[in-house]
Amino acid sequence: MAVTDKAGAVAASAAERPDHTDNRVPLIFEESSPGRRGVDAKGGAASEERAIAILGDELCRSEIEGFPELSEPQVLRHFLRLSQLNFGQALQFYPLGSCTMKYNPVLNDEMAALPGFAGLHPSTPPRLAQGAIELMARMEAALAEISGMDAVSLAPAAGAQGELAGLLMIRAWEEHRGKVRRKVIIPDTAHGTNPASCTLAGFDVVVAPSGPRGYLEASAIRGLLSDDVAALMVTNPNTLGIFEPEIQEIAAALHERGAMLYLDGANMNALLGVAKPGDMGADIVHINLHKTFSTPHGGGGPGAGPVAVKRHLEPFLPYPRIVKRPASGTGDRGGQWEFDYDRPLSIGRLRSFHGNFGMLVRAYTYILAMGGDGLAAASRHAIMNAAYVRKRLEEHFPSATAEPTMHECVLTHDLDQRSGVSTLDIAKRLLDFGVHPPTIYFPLVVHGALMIEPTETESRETLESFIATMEQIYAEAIENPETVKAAPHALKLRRIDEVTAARRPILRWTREG
Amino acid sequence: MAVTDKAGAVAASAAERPDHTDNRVPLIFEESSPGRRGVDAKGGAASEERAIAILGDELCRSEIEGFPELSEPQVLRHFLRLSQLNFGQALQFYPLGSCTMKYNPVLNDEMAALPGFAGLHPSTPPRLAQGAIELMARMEAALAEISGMDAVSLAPAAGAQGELAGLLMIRAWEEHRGKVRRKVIIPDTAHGTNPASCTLAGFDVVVAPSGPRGYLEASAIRGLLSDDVAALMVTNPNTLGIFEPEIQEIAAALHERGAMLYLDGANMNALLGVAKPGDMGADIVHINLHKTFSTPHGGGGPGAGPVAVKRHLEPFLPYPRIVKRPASGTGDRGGQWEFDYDRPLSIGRLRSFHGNFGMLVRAYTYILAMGGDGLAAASRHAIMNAAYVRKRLEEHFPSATAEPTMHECVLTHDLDQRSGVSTLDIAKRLLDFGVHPPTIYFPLVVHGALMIEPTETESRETLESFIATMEQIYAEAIENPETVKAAPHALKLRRIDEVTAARRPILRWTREG
Amino acid sequence: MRFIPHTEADVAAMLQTLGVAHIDDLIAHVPENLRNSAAIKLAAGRTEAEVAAEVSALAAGNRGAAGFISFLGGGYYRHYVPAAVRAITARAEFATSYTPYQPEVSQGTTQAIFEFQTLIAQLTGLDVANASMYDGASAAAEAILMAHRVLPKRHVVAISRALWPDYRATIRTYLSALGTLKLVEVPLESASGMIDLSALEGLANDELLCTVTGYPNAFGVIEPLGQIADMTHRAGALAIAVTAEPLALGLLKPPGALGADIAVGEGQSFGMPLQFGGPGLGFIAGRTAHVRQMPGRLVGQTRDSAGRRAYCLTLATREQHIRRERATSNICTNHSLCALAATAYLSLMGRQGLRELAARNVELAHQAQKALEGAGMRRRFSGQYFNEFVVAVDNPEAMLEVAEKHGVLAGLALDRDYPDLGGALLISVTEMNTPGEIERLCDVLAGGR
Amino acid sequence: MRFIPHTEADVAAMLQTLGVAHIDDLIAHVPENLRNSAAIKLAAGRTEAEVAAEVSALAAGNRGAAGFISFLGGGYYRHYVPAAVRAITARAEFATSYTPYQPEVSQGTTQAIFEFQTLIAQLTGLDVANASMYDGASAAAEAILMAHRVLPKRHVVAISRALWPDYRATIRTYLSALGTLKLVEVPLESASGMIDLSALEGLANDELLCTVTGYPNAFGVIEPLGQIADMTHRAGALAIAVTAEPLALGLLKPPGALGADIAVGEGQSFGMPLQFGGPGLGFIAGRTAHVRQMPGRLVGQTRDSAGRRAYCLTLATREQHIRRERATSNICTNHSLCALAATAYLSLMGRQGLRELAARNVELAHQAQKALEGAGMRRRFSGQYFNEFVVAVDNPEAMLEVAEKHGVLAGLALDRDYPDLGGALLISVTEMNTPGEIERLCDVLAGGR
Ligand SMILES: Cc1ncc(COP(=O)(O)O)c(C=O)c1O
Ligand SMILES: Cc1ncc(COP(=O)(O)O)c(C=O)c1O
Repeated sequence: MAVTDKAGAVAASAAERPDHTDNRVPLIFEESSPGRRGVDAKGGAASEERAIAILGDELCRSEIEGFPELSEPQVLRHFLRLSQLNFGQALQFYPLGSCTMKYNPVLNDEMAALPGFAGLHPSTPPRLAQGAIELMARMEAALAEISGMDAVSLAPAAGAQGELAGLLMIRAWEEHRGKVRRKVIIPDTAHGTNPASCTLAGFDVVVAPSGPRGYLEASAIRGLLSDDVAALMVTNPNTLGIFEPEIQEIAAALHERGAMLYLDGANMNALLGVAKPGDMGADIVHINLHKTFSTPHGGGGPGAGPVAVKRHLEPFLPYPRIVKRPASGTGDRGGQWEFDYDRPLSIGRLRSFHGNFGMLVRAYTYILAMGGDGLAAASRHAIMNAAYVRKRLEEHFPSATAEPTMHECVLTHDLDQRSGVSTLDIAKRLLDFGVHPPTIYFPLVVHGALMIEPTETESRETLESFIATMEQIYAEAIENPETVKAAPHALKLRRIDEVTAARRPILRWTREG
Repeated sequence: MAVTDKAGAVAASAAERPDHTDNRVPLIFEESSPGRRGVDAKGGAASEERAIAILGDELCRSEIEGFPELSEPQVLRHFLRLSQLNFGQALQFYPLGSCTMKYNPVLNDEMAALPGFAGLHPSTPPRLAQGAIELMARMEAALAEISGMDAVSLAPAAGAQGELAGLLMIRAWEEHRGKVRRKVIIPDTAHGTNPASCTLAGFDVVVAPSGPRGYLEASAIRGLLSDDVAALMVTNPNTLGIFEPEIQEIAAALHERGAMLYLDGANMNALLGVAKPGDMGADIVHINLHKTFSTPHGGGGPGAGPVAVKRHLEPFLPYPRIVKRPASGTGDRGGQWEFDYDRPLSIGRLRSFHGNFGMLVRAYTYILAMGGDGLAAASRHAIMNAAYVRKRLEEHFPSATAEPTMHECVLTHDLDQRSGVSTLDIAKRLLDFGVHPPTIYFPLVVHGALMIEPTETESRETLESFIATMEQIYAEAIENPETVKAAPHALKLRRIDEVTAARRPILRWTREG
Repeated sequence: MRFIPHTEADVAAMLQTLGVAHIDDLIAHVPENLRNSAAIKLAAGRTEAEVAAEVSALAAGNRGAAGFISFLGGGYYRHYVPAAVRAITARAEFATSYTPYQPEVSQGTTQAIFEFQTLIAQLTGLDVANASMYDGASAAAEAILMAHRVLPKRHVVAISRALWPDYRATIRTYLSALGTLKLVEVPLESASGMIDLSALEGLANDELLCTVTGYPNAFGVIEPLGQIADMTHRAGALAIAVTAEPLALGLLKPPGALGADIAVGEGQSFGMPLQFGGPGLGFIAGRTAHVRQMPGRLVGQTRDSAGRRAYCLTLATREQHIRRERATSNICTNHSLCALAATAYLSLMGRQGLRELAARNVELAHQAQKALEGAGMRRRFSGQYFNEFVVAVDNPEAMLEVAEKHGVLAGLALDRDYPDLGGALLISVTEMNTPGEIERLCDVLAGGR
Repeated sequence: MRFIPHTEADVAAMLQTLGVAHIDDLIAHVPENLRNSAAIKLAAGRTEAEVAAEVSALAAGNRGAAGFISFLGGGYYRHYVPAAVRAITARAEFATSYTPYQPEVSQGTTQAIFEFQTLIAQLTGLDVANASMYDGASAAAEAILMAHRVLPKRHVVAISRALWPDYRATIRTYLSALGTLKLVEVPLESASGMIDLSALEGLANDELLCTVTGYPNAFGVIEPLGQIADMTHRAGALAIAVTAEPLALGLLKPPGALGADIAVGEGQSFGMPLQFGGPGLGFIAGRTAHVRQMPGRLVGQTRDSAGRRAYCLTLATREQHIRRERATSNICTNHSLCALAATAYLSLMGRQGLRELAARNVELAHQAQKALEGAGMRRRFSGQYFNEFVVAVDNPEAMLEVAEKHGVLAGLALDRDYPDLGGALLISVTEMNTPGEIERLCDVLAGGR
C-alpha cells in the first residue's frame, strides 16, 4: 500500500547512507498523500462544486493529475532540507568570475518586504504610489551618476534584456535617421548573451579577435568598420579582467564612422569611481543590479538590468518613462511622479508594468548604505583582492595575460599535460574544501580557464585559505591525480553525470517514473 | 603573523576533513581581526573620546579584552554555518519525550515581529498599548477555558517559574489563613523542576513512589497525607505517559485534608479537549506555551509558563494583573485595558514587566489558527501517533507499562543484557539516521528508558520510517554491536566526551586558549 | 565599511605583496582622464539605521499599498501568500546561490526547479516546462519565437485583441527587429468579449504561424480555446495560450488538453507579492517534440557516478552560453527564486487547496458581478469569466476617483487601451475581498454614477 | 487541518493497527465525566489569512509603538537591531531545536552559547558567565541565592533603594519563602542619587551576605561600585552588580574590575526588540571559584572521540534534572535564542562599534540634559550618568500627558515608586533619538510646565 511502500523506501535509503544530510530528499510528489493539505481554504470543498456549477462542466477540469498533497510541516521540512544541499555566497566563498557574488546585505530584503512596497499593486494610481515612483526616479539618477550617462530605464528584467533594449534602440535610432546598418562587432571574449541579443535585435555578428595582448586594439576595430556596422558591443573590463586600454580611441573611431559603442556593464564592479562608461565614450551601457549592486542571485535570478544611454538615445528608451508632472489640483507640493506612455520614438515595452521593482528597492538600499565613497572603495578592494589571488597563485596557476587585471583574474595551468587533471577536475575538487569553483572554460579563448572574481566583501583570511587550497590541489594533482579526477569525495553526491541527462532527457516527474 | 596562521589553520582543517559542512567553524574570537567592524556607528571614533571626556577617565575602561572584530559578511557566514550543525524540529523528526517538539507555524514568528508589537516599549502608557493588553486578556481567557481554571497569570517566563509562582501562592494562601504546612508530595516520576521549585518555595519534598502499575494510587497518597502536607504536585499524564486514573479521588483526598492539587501542565498536549485539569480537581496548573502551544524552543528557550488557578487563589496571583477600567474621560468606548498593581495578597512580582509577551503573541496566533476543534484534534492525533509507535515497536522495545498511554510512550529494551548496547548507544545511532533521539533515562524509575513523544504534526510516513529505523538498530545491536556502540558515524563529529568537559571545565575562550 | 572586511593592516600587507604603495596604484593603468572624472557624486555612506529610516519613509509614501479596499487586477492579482513561502525563499542557501552550474552543490535548486517544471506541466496539461522566464509578457513573445523555430516557413502571428495591452506591446517590441514576422491583431466579438472566430478563420491558411490567445483573456473572459486550437491546427499552425491568472488553471480545462501547443503565462499569483509589478514569474510549457526549440534553462534528472538520482541543468546546447548567436533565446538570468516561491506555494496549496481557492475566487467574483448588476451596472461582455469581469460605465475615470475618495480602488479603466468599448471598468475579485467589501464596492460605484 | 498531516485513510489504517474503531477509543480510559466536560468553547479554526488579519489588527491597536518621539527607558532600552540579527535567529536550525542534550547534533547552539558566555565574561570583567537566565530581575534574585550558597552562614542582603523597583519586587518574591534571608534596603544619598555609603557602612558586619547595586542604577546614575565592593569585601561579603543597560559596559569600567563578585543584568539592549517587555535576556557572571554554585546551564569545551574540539553542556550536577531538590536553581528552559541574538549583535558591533555606540548614547543623553537645563529643567541628581537621567518637575504625570498630546513620550514618572523624591521624571536618550527630537522634547516639556 502506497504509504508503507513510501515509508519503507525512506527507511531503506536512510539505512543505505545514514546521514541527516542525505541528499536524496524525495520529490515533493513522492511525499504526497491523497487528501492531505497544507492550507485551510475558506469555502472548502463545497465551494468547489458551486464554482463548477457556475462555470459549467465543459469549462472545468476534474483533476490536476499528480498534483502534490502535503501538510504545512511536511512542505516546510521538504524545502528546508533541500536548501541544505546548496552552496550559497552567504555560507561559502563563491569566486565565480563575471558573476560578482558579493555579500547581499540582509537589510535589502527587509526593505523590499515592507508592506508599502510588497503590497503595492502595479496599477495603483500614481498619486497613491509616489514613494515607489520616487525611489525609481532616485535610482535612475544614481545609476546615471555612477555610469556617467544621461538617461536610464529600469525596465529590463536582466542584463540580457538590457542588451536587447540597447540594440533595439540603436536600430530605432538608425531607422529614425533613415538608414539601417546590419552588423554589430563583438570580441571573441564576449559573453554569450551579447551575440544572442544581436540576433534577437536583427543584427549580424562580426567577431573581433581580441588582440595578442588580450584586449581590443583600435587599429583592429578600424579595420572592421564599415558603413554597415551599427555598433561595437564590448565588455569593459573584458572577460579576461583587462580594462580595455584603447576604449576611448575605439569609441572615437566608431563615432567617426557613425557607429555606436555599446558597453556591457556586467563588470561594473571594477569601475565604480574608477572610470565611467559615459566618459569612455559609451552610447549605451547596461548594468546588472544582481552583480554590482548586491541583489541576490536567487539560484539564477531574478535580477534587474537597467539600461543607460546618452542624450541622443533618450527618446528611444523603453516606455513607460518616469516623469514629474507640475503640481496638479490635488494639492501635492512640488508636483507628482507619474509614468509617461506617450513616447512616439520609444522602442516600446520590454515587459509588463515597470520593471523588477523589488530588485530596485534592494539595489537602492545598497547604494544608500555604501554612498559614493563606499562604492569607490568597493571597486578598489575588489580589484586588490583579485590582484592578490592572481599574484599569490602565479607559480602554478599563471594568469592568462601579462596585462594588469581588474576585479577578476583568469588563470590557466599545465595539469592536463602534466597529470591529465582537467580544469573541471580542479573545480570539482574545490567543492570538497567548501569553496564554490570559479567560472571555468570561459572565456573560450583561454586554455582551461579558471576565471576568479573574489569580490570586495571577502576577507583576507578567506583569500589565504583559498590560495592554500588551490596549492594543495595542485600538489595532489601531481602526487595522486586520481583523487582530483574522482572528486568530489566529501559531499553526499559524487560527480554528477550531465551527459546522460542530455542524452535521455527526463524533464519532469511522472507517476510511472 | 596572525592572519596567515589563521588562514593556514583554516586550510589545514579543510585538508584534513575536506567538506563544506566541516563542523569546526572557528570561534568568533578566532575570526576576529583588529580594527574590523560589522556596523557603521554614527559619531565614530571621535565621539568615543568626547564621551570619555564627559564621563571622566576614572569611570571608563580603555579596552574590552578579546572582544571580537569582524565585518558583517563574516558574522553572517559564521552563524549561518553554525546553524547547519544543528538538528531542528523543522528539519528532522524530533520525538523528544516530555518536550512536545511539534511544528512551529511560521506565521507565529511573523506576527510577533509586527512593528506594533516588536516596537512597543513595556512602559508605554496603557491607553497607547490597548492592542497588546487585549491580546493578553484574550490569552488569559483562552487558557482558562482550555484548562478549566478560573484565573490565569501570563507572567511566568517558563514552566519552572510557573511552578514557583504556584507553590508560593499555596504558601501565601496558608499564611493568609494563619497556618503554614511544610511538605509537598511529589511522585518519583516527577520532572526535576518540581522538587527544585519546592525547595525554592520553602517546602520539603515528600517522594511518593508511583504504584506498581505506574500511576499514583489514591490509597497511597492518603497514607502520605498529614496536616503538614500543603500539596501534591503531579504531572498528568505522568512522565510514563499514563493518564492518572485516580486523579479525582486524589484531589478529593487532598482537599479533604486541606491540601491542594498542583497539576504540572507540561503534558497538556495530551489533554486538549480530552480532560480539563480544572475538572480533575486541580487548584493550580502551569502550562508550557513552548510545548503545547507551538512556540519555538530556540535551543533551550525562551518559552512562557502561564499559571492558572481556581477562584480561591486568584487574589494571590503575581502582579500586575490585567483589568478593564470603565470608560475614562478620554472617550474610549467600552473602557480601557490597564495593569493593576494594587494587589495586597499577591505573591508579588516574578520578573520585570508583563511576561514574555513575544511568546504570548505566537501562542495566541496558534490558538486562533487551531480553534477549539483543532486543539481537540491535536491531542487525539498526538495520542494516536504515540500509541502507534508503541504498538509497532512492542516486540523489541516493549512499553514500560501495560497501561494505556497518551501523547507519549516510554519504552525499554534488553539490549544491554543481550549485547551490551545501552540506551545511549541507541540514541547516538539514531543520529546517523537523521532522527533526534527520544528523551533517554527518564523517568528514572524505568530501566534504560526511551521516552518517545512524536506529537500530532508528524506524518505517518515519518513514523513508519522511525519504526523501521529502530528495528534496524535493534538488529544491528545484535549482529554487530560495535557499530551501535561507536555511533554516530555519519556526522562530522564522533561521540562527544561529556565527562572530560566536566572534569576540567573550559567555560570560555581566552586568547591564551 | 561594514560590508568590506579589510583593515588598514590587511590592505598594507596585501599591497606589499603586490609591490605597490597605494591601492590606487592598482588602477594606474586606467587612462588618467577617465580616473579624474570618475568620482561618484552621491551622498556618503550611511548607517544601517539611517538607510532603513530613509527607505521606510519612501515605502510609507505609497498610500495605495494599504488602507484601501482594492479590486485591482488586470495581469497582477491580489492573493494571500502563506508565511511558509517567505521562510523558504529567505533561506540564504537558495537566495545567495548562482545558477546551478555545479550540480553537486546545487541539488536544492535543481530539484526544486525540476519540481517546478513538473507542477507547471501538470497545470498546463503539457509535456514539459522550463525553469522560468522573466514574466508573462516576455514569455509570450518568446513563445512566438519558439513557434517560429518549429515552423520557420510561416510568418503570420495572429494575436487576439483581448490579449493584455502590455503583452501585445512587449510582443511587438520583441518581434520588431525580425522583419520576417507579421503581427495581425484579431478583433473581438464585441458582445461576448471573446476572439472573433470568423475573423480568425480568415487568417487560417498556410501563412499562419501561430495564434496567441489569453486564457482567460484581458477582460477575464474564458476564450473558446478548444475551437481556436482546432482552427489553428487545421491551418497547420501552432496554438499558443497565454494565462496571466494561473490560479484559473486549478479549475479550468488545461490549455494542453484543449489543444494548445505552447502555454505561457505569469506566475505572480503563486506566492509572489505585488511589489509594484515585479519580479513576478514567466512560465512556458510545450510539447516534448518541441523541447529543443524552447528558450531558457531546463533541469533534467540524472545520476551521480555512484548511481544515485540527481538533477542538473540540461539541453544547454539551446542556450546563449553555448550556442551564442544561434541560441534559442538570449535569456541568461531568469526568475529562479520566484519559481521556488511558486513551487513552495503550490506545494502548500496542494491539489485540494488550489482548487478550492480557485473556486472561492469564482464564487466571489460572480457574487460581486451579480450585486453590481443589481445596482444597475451592466456587465459589458457575455462570455464566462473567472475572477475578473468588465462592467459598462459612462465615465470610468471619474467613477474611480469618486470610489478612491471613499477608500475603494474599484478597478481599472479600459478606455486608454480599448476606447471603442466606450466606458469600461475591469473589476477583479479574489479571496482577499470580503463580502462586506463587495457591498461597499456596489455602494460607492452606484453612488458614483 | 494544515498542521496535522493525517488523512482519513491514514487514521483508518493506524486505528486498524491499534485494533480500535474510533480515535476516541484511545482515550476511553480517561474518566467519562472528565471527557464529557472537556470540550473547548473557543471559535473554530481559521485560515492563515484570517488569523493574520486578526492579530495584525491587535498590533495596529498599539498606537504607542510608532509615530511617537520616545524617551522611554528605565530597564528596557530603545536600540537599533541590525537586520542580520533577525536573519540569524530566524534560522530554523536554531529556532526549532531543543536544549542541546545531544551535542553531536547541537554544535551550532553549544558553540554559540560558549561564545555568549565568553562575551558576557569579557563585558563584565569576570571569569565565567552562564548560558542565560529569564531576565535581569530574576537573575538578580538568583545571584543572591548563589551568594547564599557561597556564604551559607550569612543572612543580610543589602539592596540599594536605587535598584529598579521591578527588580527589588522580584527579589522579594524569590526570597519570600526562605525565612533565613533578611532584605535590607539601603537608602540613597538624595543629592547624588547614589547609594548612601554611610548607611551601607552600618550594615558592613559579619551578618552581611551581599550588597546589591545597580550599575548604572535606576536613575541612570553610575554608582561608586569600587567603594561599595571594598566595603562589602571588608565585611567578608559578596558584591553583586546589577546592570539593566549593558551597553554601558562598553565604556564603563567592568564590574569585575571594580571588585564585583557576581555581575548580573538584562541583555535586551543587545539585539532584542522591545516587544512590550519580553522575552529579554538575563545574564549572570561570576568567579571561577563560585562556578559550582551558579544557577542555570553552562556550556564547556571538550573533544569528540576522534579528538576534535567540540562543545557540550557541562557541570549539570548543579541542575534540577540531576540534583532535583538540591539543585542550585529550578531553572530549566532559559532564554537561549535571546542569548544567540545577543551573541550575533555583539559580534556585529564588535569592539569598536560597541564603544562608539555607547559613546553616542552618552553624548546624546548629556546633550539632552544640558538642553533641558537650559530650558529651566533642573537635573535631580548630581551623580554622573550614562544614557538616562532624572529631572525634577512639579507634576510629572500632567507633564507627560501634555507631551503625549504633542507626540512625545517624554519619559517615566518616578512618583509611584519614589514619592519622596517629589516630582521626578526619568528621561532616557539613545542613538534612536535625533538632535531634532531632543529639541522637540525641550519645547514640549518647557511648554508643559
Ligand atoms: C559579461 C556579461 N554580460 C551579460 C550578462 C547577462 O546578464 P544577465 O544574466 O543578467 O542576463 C552576464 C551575466 O552572466 C555577463 O557576465
Ligand atoms: C513535566 C515537566 N515539568 C516541568 C518542566 C519545566 O518547564 P520549563 O522547562 O518551561 O521551565 C518540564 C520541561 O521540560 C517538564 O517536562
